[in-house]
Amino acid sequence: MSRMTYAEAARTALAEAMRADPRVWCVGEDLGRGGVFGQYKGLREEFGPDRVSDAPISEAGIMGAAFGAAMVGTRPVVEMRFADFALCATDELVNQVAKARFMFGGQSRAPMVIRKPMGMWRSSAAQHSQSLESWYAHIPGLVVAVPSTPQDNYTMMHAALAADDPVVYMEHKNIWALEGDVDVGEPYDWGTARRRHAGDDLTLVCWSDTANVAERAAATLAAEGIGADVLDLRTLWPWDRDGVLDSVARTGRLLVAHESVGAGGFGGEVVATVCQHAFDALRAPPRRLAAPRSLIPYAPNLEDRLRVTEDMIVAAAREMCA
Amino acid sequence: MSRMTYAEAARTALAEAMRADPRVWCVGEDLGRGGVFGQYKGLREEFGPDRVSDAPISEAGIMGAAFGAAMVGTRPVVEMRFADFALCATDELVNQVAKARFMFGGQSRAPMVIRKPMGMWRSSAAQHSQSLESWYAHIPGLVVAVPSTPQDNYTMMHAALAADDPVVYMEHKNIWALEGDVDVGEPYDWGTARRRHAGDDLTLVCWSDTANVAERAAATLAAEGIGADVLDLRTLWPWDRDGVLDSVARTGRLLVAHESVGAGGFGGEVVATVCQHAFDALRAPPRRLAAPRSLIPYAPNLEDRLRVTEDMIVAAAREMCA
Amino acid sequence: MSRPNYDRDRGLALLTMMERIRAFERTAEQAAVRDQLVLGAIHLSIGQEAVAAGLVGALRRDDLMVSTHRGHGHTLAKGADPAAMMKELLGRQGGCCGGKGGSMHIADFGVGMLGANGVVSANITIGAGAAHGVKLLGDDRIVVDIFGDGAINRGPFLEGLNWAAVFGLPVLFVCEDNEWSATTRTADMTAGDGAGARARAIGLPVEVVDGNDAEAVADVARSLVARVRDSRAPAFLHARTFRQGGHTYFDPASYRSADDTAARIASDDPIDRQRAALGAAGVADADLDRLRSDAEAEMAAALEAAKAAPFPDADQTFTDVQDIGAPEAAA
Amino acid sequence: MSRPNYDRDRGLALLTMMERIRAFERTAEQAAVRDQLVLGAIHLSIGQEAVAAGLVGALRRDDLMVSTHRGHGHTLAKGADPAAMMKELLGRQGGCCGGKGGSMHIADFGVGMLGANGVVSANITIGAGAAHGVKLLGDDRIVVDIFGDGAINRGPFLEGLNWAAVFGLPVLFVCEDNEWSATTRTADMTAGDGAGARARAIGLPVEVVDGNDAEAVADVARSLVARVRDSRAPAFLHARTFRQGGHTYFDPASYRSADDTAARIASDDPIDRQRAALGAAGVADADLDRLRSDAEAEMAAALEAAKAAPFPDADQTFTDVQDIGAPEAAA
Ligand SMILES: Cc1ncc(C[n+]2csc(CCOP(=O)(O)OP(=O)(O)O)c2C)c(N)n1
Ligand SMILES: Cc1ncc(C[n+]2csc(CCOP(=O)(O)OP(=O)(O)O)c2C)c(N)n1
Ligand SMILES: [Mg+2]
Ligand SMILES: [Mg+2]
Repeated sequence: MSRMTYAEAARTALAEAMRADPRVWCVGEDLGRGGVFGQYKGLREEFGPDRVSDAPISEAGIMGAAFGAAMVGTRPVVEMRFADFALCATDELVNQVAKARFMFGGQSRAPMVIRKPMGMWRSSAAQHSQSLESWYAHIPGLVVAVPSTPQDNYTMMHAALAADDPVVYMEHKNIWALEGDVDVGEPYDWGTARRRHAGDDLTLVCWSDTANVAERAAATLAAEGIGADVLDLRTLWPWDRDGVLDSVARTGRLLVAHESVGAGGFGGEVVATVCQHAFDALRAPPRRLAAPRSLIPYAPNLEDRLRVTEDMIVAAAREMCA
Repeated sequence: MSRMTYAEAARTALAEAMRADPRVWCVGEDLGRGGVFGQYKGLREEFGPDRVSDAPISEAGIMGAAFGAAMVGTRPVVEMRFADFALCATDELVNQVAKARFMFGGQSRAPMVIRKPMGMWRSSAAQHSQSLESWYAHIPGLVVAVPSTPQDNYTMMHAALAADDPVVYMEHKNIWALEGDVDVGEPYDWGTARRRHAGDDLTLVCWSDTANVAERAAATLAAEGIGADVLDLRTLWPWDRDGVLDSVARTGRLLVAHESVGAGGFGGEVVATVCQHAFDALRAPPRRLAAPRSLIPYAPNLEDRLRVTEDMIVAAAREMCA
Repeated sequence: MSRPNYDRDRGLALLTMMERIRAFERTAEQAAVRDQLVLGAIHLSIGQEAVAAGLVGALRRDDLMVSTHRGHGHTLAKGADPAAMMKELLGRQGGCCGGKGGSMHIADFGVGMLGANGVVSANITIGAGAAHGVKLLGDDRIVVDIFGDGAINRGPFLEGLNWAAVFGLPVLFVCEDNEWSATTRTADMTAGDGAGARARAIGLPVEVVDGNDAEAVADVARSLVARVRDSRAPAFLHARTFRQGGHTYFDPASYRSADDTAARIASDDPIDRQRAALGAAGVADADLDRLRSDAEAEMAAALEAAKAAPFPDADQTFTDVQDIGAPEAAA
Repeated sequence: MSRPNYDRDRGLALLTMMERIRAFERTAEQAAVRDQLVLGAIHLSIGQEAVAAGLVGALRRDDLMVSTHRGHGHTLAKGADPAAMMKELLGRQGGCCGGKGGSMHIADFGVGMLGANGVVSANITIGAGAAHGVKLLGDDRIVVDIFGDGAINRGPFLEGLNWAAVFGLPVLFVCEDNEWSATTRTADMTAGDGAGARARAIGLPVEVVDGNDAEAVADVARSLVARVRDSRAPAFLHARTFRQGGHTYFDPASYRSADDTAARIASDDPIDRQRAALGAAGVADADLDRLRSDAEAEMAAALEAAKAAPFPDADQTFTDVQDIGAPEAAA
């Protein structure tokens, strides 16, 4: 068990994988300096410039080139810097990386870890704050990881690096410095949620940094006698359908909370799936808490209007259990 | 009342709007020759090359340039040829067009009609068949139109051209030649569904070409005594929440059908919204029919495995009403 | 037309390959138009065969290639089996992509052909990346990265060339310039001095070649391939050719003068030119004719094999999507 | 440094604008570092002021501009009110974007400044498009489209320049080359002869200028702006300058030699150079100093005004999203 930040956890896993497998390499802007959030600090020194490669400001080039390099048998880690900039490489990710194996009839693979730091980060405004994880969950061929703790950022980074599929790996920018204990031996199965808090009154589904908010809300609720079963999905594809259905079968109530826009967001998938498959178990209408369908403003008080807070979760849970 | 194809209907509306407003112009590859599906046939001859402009193969350039031209007061119609290629202009659409008005504090507008022909079209395979309407519904700042009939392609094209917002306008490639009556005076309000078939037993929500499939299914169901209330949403944002909720309040059953991938698709939004807001009205678990989360293959028999068919809708409706 | 020290064997090999490409495409066109068996669009490279033949003759079998929607010729030249390709066009079992890709996604990784692409220009960065992979793996293969004249107006052209030059990658970029971008004359939508000038500005060495002269393409390819292999740095070839037919097999090309096209074909068909070169070098007409009839017979057989092949097992819709979280058939 | 027929008034105007830009940014930096009032990242153009000042002096007020994340100087030079800009940086009511955009999205459509951009290179096509709009509207404005040296490696550089040249659009592209792309030396990631060579290959006329010489920038801008306005065709300016500070205000730039930076600043600061030019032309030091203190006072007042301004009304989160289907506050 060691104590690490969220950023260190992923960096540690990456360094371990790079030591073990010479095919793993990283590419992105400013990686030589350790990456814009320090996620690659020290790796250039250990692995050299070929394996921790700077890149031109050229997101389409980065994604396309990494894909080509993946098809010939290397295992690239692609750094997109901010999830927002990854939109400059959408054709490459969605039309090429995600589709190649299928459309070439299984001749090729694209084992890539595509890092897209996501989420609101104080006053970064509309082009540096987006959470588009729901988009990638909708794209066949992609795995979508949204870790929320140092432990998961360690374990899941290892799993992503070991995977032969392209993994869209979205770390939340707000928690790079979050510290936690990391058990390097903890097993991991894709598509399993982590129970962040156990309870029998309501199932609270969440992911990414919202899982941290939800865990705090669950503590408050517990003090009031409301037991929240907090399931941090950790991945949106595959996602822990069975885990969620089991929990709802027990609690009879479903609340989904996520930072990204509610309309057309993956929360709808969770609610719809539960309603389709555990309809009779539901004792109250399910609810979602998510961002309104607006853009992310700069001024802090405006930005706050888009956040899903602990208070909002507590209030919704109270109402549902009333 | 005149008889038109789906393609002619939009072309007629566009020509009328161009006659009435000199600020409207069109830009895209091969428009001078009438567009790849003939949607612009004859317009070059009438309006000249500046207003029906060819473009380099340069989707990012087309979208970015049209956006700049919109900000100074013109009203571009942007042709993306296949919705798939629009992914080459994702930054331009999502980070620029959709956000400009908000992030510049209301100083600018982007009145643009962004045409993205969508959908499966026999054996066009993974890169020429996608339906990503759900993505755009998730992006604040965008209006999303998915017309399914000549009437709607006429009326909604006019509405889109009159709008001061960017409208992602997705015509279905499979129905360019679909004929129908068009009443040029038919009124239209954004965010209202069209009732394609009336019934009291089940609400069937659909859009784009699936609405045509659903209407046929409803006729079959009616013959068996099952009344399907078929609501063709026509737009995903805004969408006719109230219309759907009213219908479900009456029928107690909800089936959503769409061609695009089910996982993370807008069908989830519809089901989730209904379950949240009309929970007590539901007499059966809601259901979705949509594509499995796989890629679109070339071989016809493989492709067919992804389609939502009339039979599937009929069978699901029967089960739900049993 | 006759050259000093003319290499007859190479000349015959070039003609053979060109005849095979043309026969493949004429056969595919028949399968599409006459037999209605090709359901998706196909883009024929008739008139452009010298580029594929000349280029690929200079490559090793383990060298790599990426190509475009108009990639039948490249793929065949790289060594793919025409029957497997024809099955792919018909969407059948045994197609080189299992019937899942079709013409626009034709690929045969076994011969180093890493895929055609349905998105114009997208393969440019992908090919650079394949070369990046080769560099990291440390072997001496090279990549040939082929695209059309229309592709030079999209961003990946800039990003891919810059990438290859910055990282010193063994990739030969080839702009196969057939003058047309679908139904638009590329020159009308392209500013400046075109592909070569742009590549030069990004620091690449550039050669321009008459792409309808198979021997000339073979010569320049040999030298550029050697240069790329030795220098481990990119180079650029601008091959000028002409698309004899429409953009797709169902495009009548009514936007250009049929007379002009006919005149171009009559005077500058790469196969006619190569036959003339071989004739001048003393090869008998009958031998040349036999090359053609052999090619036609080979491709007719490929089509028969394709027709006889069954459609893929329908569950293939759900295979090779992904390992983790693979889809299930619809509920 | 003294020039024949030296235009003292223009020289003073250039210095005044440079002093104002620098004072604005130093004040903004203080507001960020000392007062912790600027919550988002700000990118300072200290050392690059001559480009903004020289360029914009050649424009009409109704001409248009698009810029980058490092756009304070351009915006101020175009005529924006520094108090409204400072309010924007502090996210306050009365900010030029109502506090919704912040530094990276600063814009003032009233003075033709159509926006900074948080996405590198994205403004290149947008500026070309604004010029396309101007062409369609038929008036005689021009657009100046400014971007950094790092931006020339993204696709929109190619697509935007080709667009402008193909359609004959009145846009002056300006590459403000400060040698750095965030923490990476741009030269290490850029192949070939750089911005100008690439632009030339796309058919644009290109000028290169010492971007730390305000007079030289003003001269070349005058001629290029006239050329663009008259010819209704694009042109390209490569302005060489130097980013004196870090990439953002919190970047210590430890990846480069502090000594080298100090030496560059000492020998090649555009404001020092302009002061020297004016001194050589006979302007008294006291007059020059007063320009500086006036600028500092102006910007201190702007900061005070910004501090005094309230935050926006919280419902602004839901305004100016869209007319059709506008969002409501969270349920
Ligand atoms: C990004 C993108 N835009 C548009 C298209 C549609 N399209 C297919 S081929 C083609 C013309 C391509 O011209 P060129 O690159 O010269 O290749 P050629 O067809 O002449 O071989 C176009 C516009 C596409 N496939 N991808
Ligand atoms: C598409 C994109 N990629 C990366 C970034 C992150 N980023 C912001 S500024 C910058 C450096 C830009 O360099 P340059 O264009 O030279 O402008 P400068 O900062 O030097 O003014 C980078 C990489 C971004 N904003 N957008
Ligand atoms: Mg071409
Ligand atoms: Mg720079």
